[in-house]
Amino acid sequence: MMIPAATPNFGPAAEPMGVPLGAYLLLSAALFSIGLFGVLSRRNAIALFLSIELMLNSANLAFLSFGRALGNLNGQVSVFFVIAVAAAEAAVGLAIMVTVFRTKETINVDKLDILRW
Amino acid sequence: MELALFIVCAAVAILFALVVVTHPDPVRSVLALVVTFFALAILYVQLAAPLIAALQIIVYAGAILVLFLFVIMLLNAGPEKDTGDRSRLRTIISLLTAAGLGGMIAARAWLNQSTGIEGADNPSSLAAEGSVHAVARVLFDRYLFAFELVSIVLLAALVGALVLTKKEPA
Amino acid sequence: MTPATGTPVQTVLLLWIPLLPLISAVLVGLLALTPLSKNKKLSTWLALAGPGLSLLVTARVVWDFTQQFRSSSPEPLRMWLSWWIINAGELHVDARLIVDPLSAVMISVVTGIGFLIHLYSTSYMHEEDGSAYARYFSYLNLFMFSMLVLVLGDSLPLMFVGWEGVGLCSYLLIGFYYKKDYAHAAGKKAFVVNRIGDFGFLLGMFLLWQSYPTFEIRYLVTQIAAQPEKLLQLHHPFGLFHITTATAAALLLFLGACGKSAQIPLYVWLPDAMAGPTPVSALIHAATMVTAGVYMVARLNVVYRLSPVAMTVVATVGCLTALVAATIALCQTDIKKVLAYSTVSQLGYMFLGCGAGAFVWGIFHVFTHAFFKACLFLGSGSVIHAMGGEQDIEKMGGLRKHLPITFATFGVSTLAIAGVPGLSGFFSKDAILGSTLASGHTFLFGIAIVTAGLTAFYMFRLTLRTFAGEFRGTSDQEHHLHESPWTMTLPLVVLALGAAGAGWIKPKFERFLAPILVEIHGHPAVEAAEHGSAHRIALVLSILSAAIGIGIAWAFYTGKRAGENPEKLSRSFPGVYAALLARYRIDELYDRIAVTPVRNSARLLWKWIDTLVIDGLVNAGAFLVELTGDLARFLTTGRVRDYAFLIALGALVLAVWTLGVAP
Amino acid sequence: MTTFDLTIGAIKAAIIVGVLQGCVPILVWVERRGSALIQDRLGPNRVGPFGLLQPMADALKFIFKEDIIPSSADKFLYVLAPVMTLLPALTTFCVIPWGPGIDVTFRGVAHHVSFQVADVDIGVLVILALVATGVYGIVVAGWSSNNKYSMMGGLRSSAQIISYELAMGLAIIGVILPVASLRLPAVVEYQRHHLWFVFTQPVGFLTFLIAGFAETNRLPFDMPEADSELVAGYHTEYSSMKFALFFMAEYANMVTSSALAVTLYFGGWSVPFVEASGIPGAILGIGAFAFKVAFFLWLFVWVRWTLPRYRYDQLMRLGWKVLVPLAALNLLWSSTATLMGWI
Repeated sequence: MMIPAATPNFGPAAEPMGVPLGAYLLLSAALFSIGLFGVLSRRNAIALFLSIELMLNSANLAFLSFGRALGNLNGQVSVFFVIAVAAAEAAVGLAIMVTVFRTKETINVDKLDILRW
Repeated sequence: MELALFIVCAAVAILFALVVVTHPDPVRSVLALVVTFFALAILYVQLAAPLIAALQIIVYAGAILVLFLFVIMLLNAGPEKDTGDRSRLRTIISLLTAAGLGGMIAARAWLNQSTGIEGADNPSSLAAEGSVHAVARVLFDRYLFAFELVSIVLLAALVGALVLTKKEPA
Repeated sequence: MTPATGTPVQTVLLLWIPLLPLISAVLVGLLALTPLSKNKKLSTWLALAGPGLSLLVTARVVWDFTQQFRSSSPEPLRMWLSWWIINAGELHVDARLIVDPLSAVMISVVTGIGFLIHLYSTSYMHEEDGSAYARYFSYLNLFMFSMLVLVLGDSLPLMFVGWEGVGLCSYLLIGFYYKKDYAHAAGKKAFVVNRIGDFGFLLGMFLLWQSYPTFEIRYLVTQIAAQPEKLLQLHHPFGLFHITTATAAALLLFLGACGKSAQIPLYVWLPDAMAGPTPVSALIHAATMVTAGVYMVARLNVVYRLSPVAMTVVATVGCLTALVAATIALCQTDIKKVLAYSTVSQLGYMFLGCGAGAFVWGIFHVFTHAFFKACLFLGSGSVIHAMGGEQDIEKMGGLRKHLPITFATFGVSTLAIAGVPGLSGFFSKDAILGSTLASGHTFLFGIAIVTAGLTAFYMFRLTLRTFAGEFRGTSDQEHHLHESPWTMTLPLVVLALGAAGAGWIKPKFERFLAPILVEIHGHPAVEAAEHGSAHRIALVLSILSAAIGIGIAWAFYTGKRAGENPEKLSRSFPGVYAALLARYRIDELYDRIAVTPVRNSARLLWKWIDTLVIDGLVNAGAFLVELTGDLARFLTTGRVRDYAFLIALGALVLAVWTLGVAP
Repeated sequence: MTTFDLTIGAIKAAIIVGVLQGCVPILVWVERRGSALIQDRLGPNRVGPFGLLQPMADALKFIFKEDIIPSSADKFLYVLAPVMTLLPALTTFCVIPWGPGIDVTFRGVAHHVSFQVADVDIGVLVILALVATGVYGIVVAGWSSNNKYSMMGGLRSSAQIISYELAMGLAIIGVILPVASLRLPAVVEYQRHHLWFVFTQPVGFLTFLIAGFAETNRLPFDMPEADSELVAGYHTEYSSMKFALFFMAEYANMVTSSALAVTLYFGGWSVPFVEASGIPGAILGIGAFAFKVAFFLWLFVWVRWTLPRYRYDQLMRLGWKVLVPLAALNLLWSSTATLMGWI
């Protein structure tokens, strides 16, 4: 018997986007700057990392919206890679953080400034 | 309909993003980020990228952020205590920088969106086959080498994390 | 012509002629670095393998070539080493090896005599310790390689590579006993003087390329033959004088030739070059390398023929060199020095021949001279060997009894160089003299005749002082006297035979070389000289002068009162004698006018320009960097966030900029 | 989509929630009676026949208990945590097909009603995603109640779930490969025409099952609440309805993962060698589905009361050094087989 056609199909919508590309880009820009602000203003290393993740995601959003607008899949593939790399980055970064905490008893990045003149 | 969805998700995303960067308690930041990611995931679906949306949840929300929580608990790193050296000036400067850069990017976006759309080769080509198949085809065909490289990167990260956190055998 | 199309086996063999010596050079050279070189047998075999095989290959190639030459129209063998091409802009240099009559003669001489001298060296250098022994042979093989490249190269650059290569090897070998000051001083002198010549060579090369954009000699020849006018256009440098391109190029190239072939004014290095081991003097500074200049002039005879001025210059310089060197040779007492000056003088003859338009005879003289001069040097080597390193002929004498073979061969070669009829020297020298007269250089002819006499005289003086009369050395030297082993005498004999007989192939030789050296709108002199009256006159006069020279020498240096007459003579002309003894103080002159000023200016540059200006600048730069570092380090606060902030700032600037430039 | 579809969807969602909630008391009873059976004692038998009404009593007890919020707790998160736990447990079910579906004509328009809330192209991924987010509730509970036992529980569960997701995902890929679609109905459909995957990929099934136990924090993997080590793990501080929510979440999870196991490896609602369509087909399918799920639920109970608890390090070793390699092996087999067309 035929497999029933999927009712609320999450697949790609054939019709052109109802939301202008610019809107997506603006959102991505906003997220990016928020993340940047976090990176610049937070002292807690973990918060720093979170902000970076946020920035990465804004980039992903931009990728996807461009890909959608141009109607090809390169955007999605790039995002795929970004996510993979982000995972690696988080793993290593957190590992570093744990080791740092073991030695210096803090994750306040302003306290970790022995690498100066 | 689509627009409404977009507006809601965007609002949620931005709101919780702000929470992420401002809330002193890292745990809450993480949770807020989870919410942001969910909102973004919905937008991804809207952008005809269900696979990426799923990955977003599985990998980001499901693995990376859980890892963050894990570390936070491991280090028992409570709310950021006000250690005195927080300068309002610094906050303002970073705010300005961030806003400026964001504004630049936004301006660029507006300037470019027309040209961005022009390059559109038929968007329906995505709809032709289930997007997972389509992505897979591109991923394992054109980007195969990059794919393999990424696998190496992940392996390296794995080993690196192990080595870093391994306690010295006393 | 690629190897593929150049089907005949010789074409492929061609590559091996230079390659084999190179291989053994490398092998022996590596051996010299290892303790393995303790075992001299190994080095010996390796060292002899290269030249020996190369000799065989050469024999094969030349033989086939002459056959094919006799039968059909002469088509030179070319091998295109496709794996080595300079290709920059308009400049295309295919590295081709070529065997035409000219290079055929040269490679025969080089490999033949080269091999003999290798053989000779095996016993001559036997006292050296293993490593030095290996080193010596490595150099010698390297020299053969370079020389072969020089003569086989079909393009000027390739020729130049060989040219420089032989220069290097001669430097290395002159300075072989580098622990002795005079040795490495001589080496340096040779190198520097040669550089001056090379400079001329390069300029001439470029000048030619300017008017005919090719470095391939054969294209050059054909193109010049096709449109000589290009070379004949007048230049008017600095409004001083008029000169044709041909003349300029020819003279510049001749400067190079002067450097390599030790002509006035650049001959001074050759006598000093005797600091090297005697076989080296024989091979490099008598038989092969020094003839490279002559070869080059002959190779490019087309250019020279186009410029009578250059021809005259060449002839004159050659002639004067012959005379001066001969006169200096008169009263040298160092056996090798005498031979050295005689070499210079003989080279002068060759250039005289070329200058007179008889390139054939120039090359022919190269050919014959190679035999007897190599023989003479090797003989002197054998003598020195026997005398335990003694080189002063005043301490010798009467060696006839002890070294019969050496004496015989030495004598034959002396007769040959003195131009005694029937021996090789006679034919070539006579031919040169004849064509000189025929080409109308009467004055030069006169000088040449005189020089011939002088040559006969000093050569006999040398021979008689060395072999005749009573032994004048110390007694233990006399004890030590002995004939050399066969490895040394065999080459002597072979070369002596060559010195005796090589002259008889004269007509064949001419016909063989004709297509290259005569054919192209041949110099009238050559044909005329063939049976003109000029030759008869030359014949008579040269024999006469030779006889006179020999006679005087005989009168002076034989019998009871040997050596007294020269005393009288020298006392009666003290100034002349002093001048000759001091070699006209040429070296001192050069030292005064060239070396000292250069050294002083160099010191000036060093003390002021270098230490003050340049070092000052460098240090200033370093200081600046340090300063900026000192300032910039305050940016490295060690805080991640500050770095992040800087990055963001940079990104912001970039964003603004892009927005500005590309809206 | 039309209002009809909307209403149908709503109805289906309601059914799901209802059924899941309804299962909980039954499961509680089964668990307690089953444990009694296994431990050779009577178990609850006072309230109602065979103690059938015992769960009701429990529910009442939960409702009337005092609702304590520790003073030092992070109130907001403390309250949020139970919800965060229950939500994914319920939602996961909505991509699982529990029947063949029927054709109905409504106002002259023919509709196909599938017995599944949302047939998503990426069903399997959705499941993985929701399972992944399920951990937050526990972690947050552990963190917010500000108690070291709770926190240990949270820590453990986060690590445990991340680790076992890996094995689970790999095992599931093994199933996806031959089907060549991420839609669960497709998986079921495939198994209707081929052997069930439990037969073709026993190793994969085993891995999946064990990982499922770990994901639902059931014995022998109930590290987060190991009552003998951490008093009651992440829900030590919880009481009354909040605790009840955790309780329900656990059982809902059990149901969901049993359903998933059935769908992926036991042919879902399909009955071998029986072809029926329309209403009877639907009834048959749903019946079969329910039966299989029931079996798995019993398996859960059975295992819980039979096997002892693992030590934490053993758990990790099992996850990383045994299950992941096994799953990878299975993946290798499955891909080869698919390529060769053996399965």
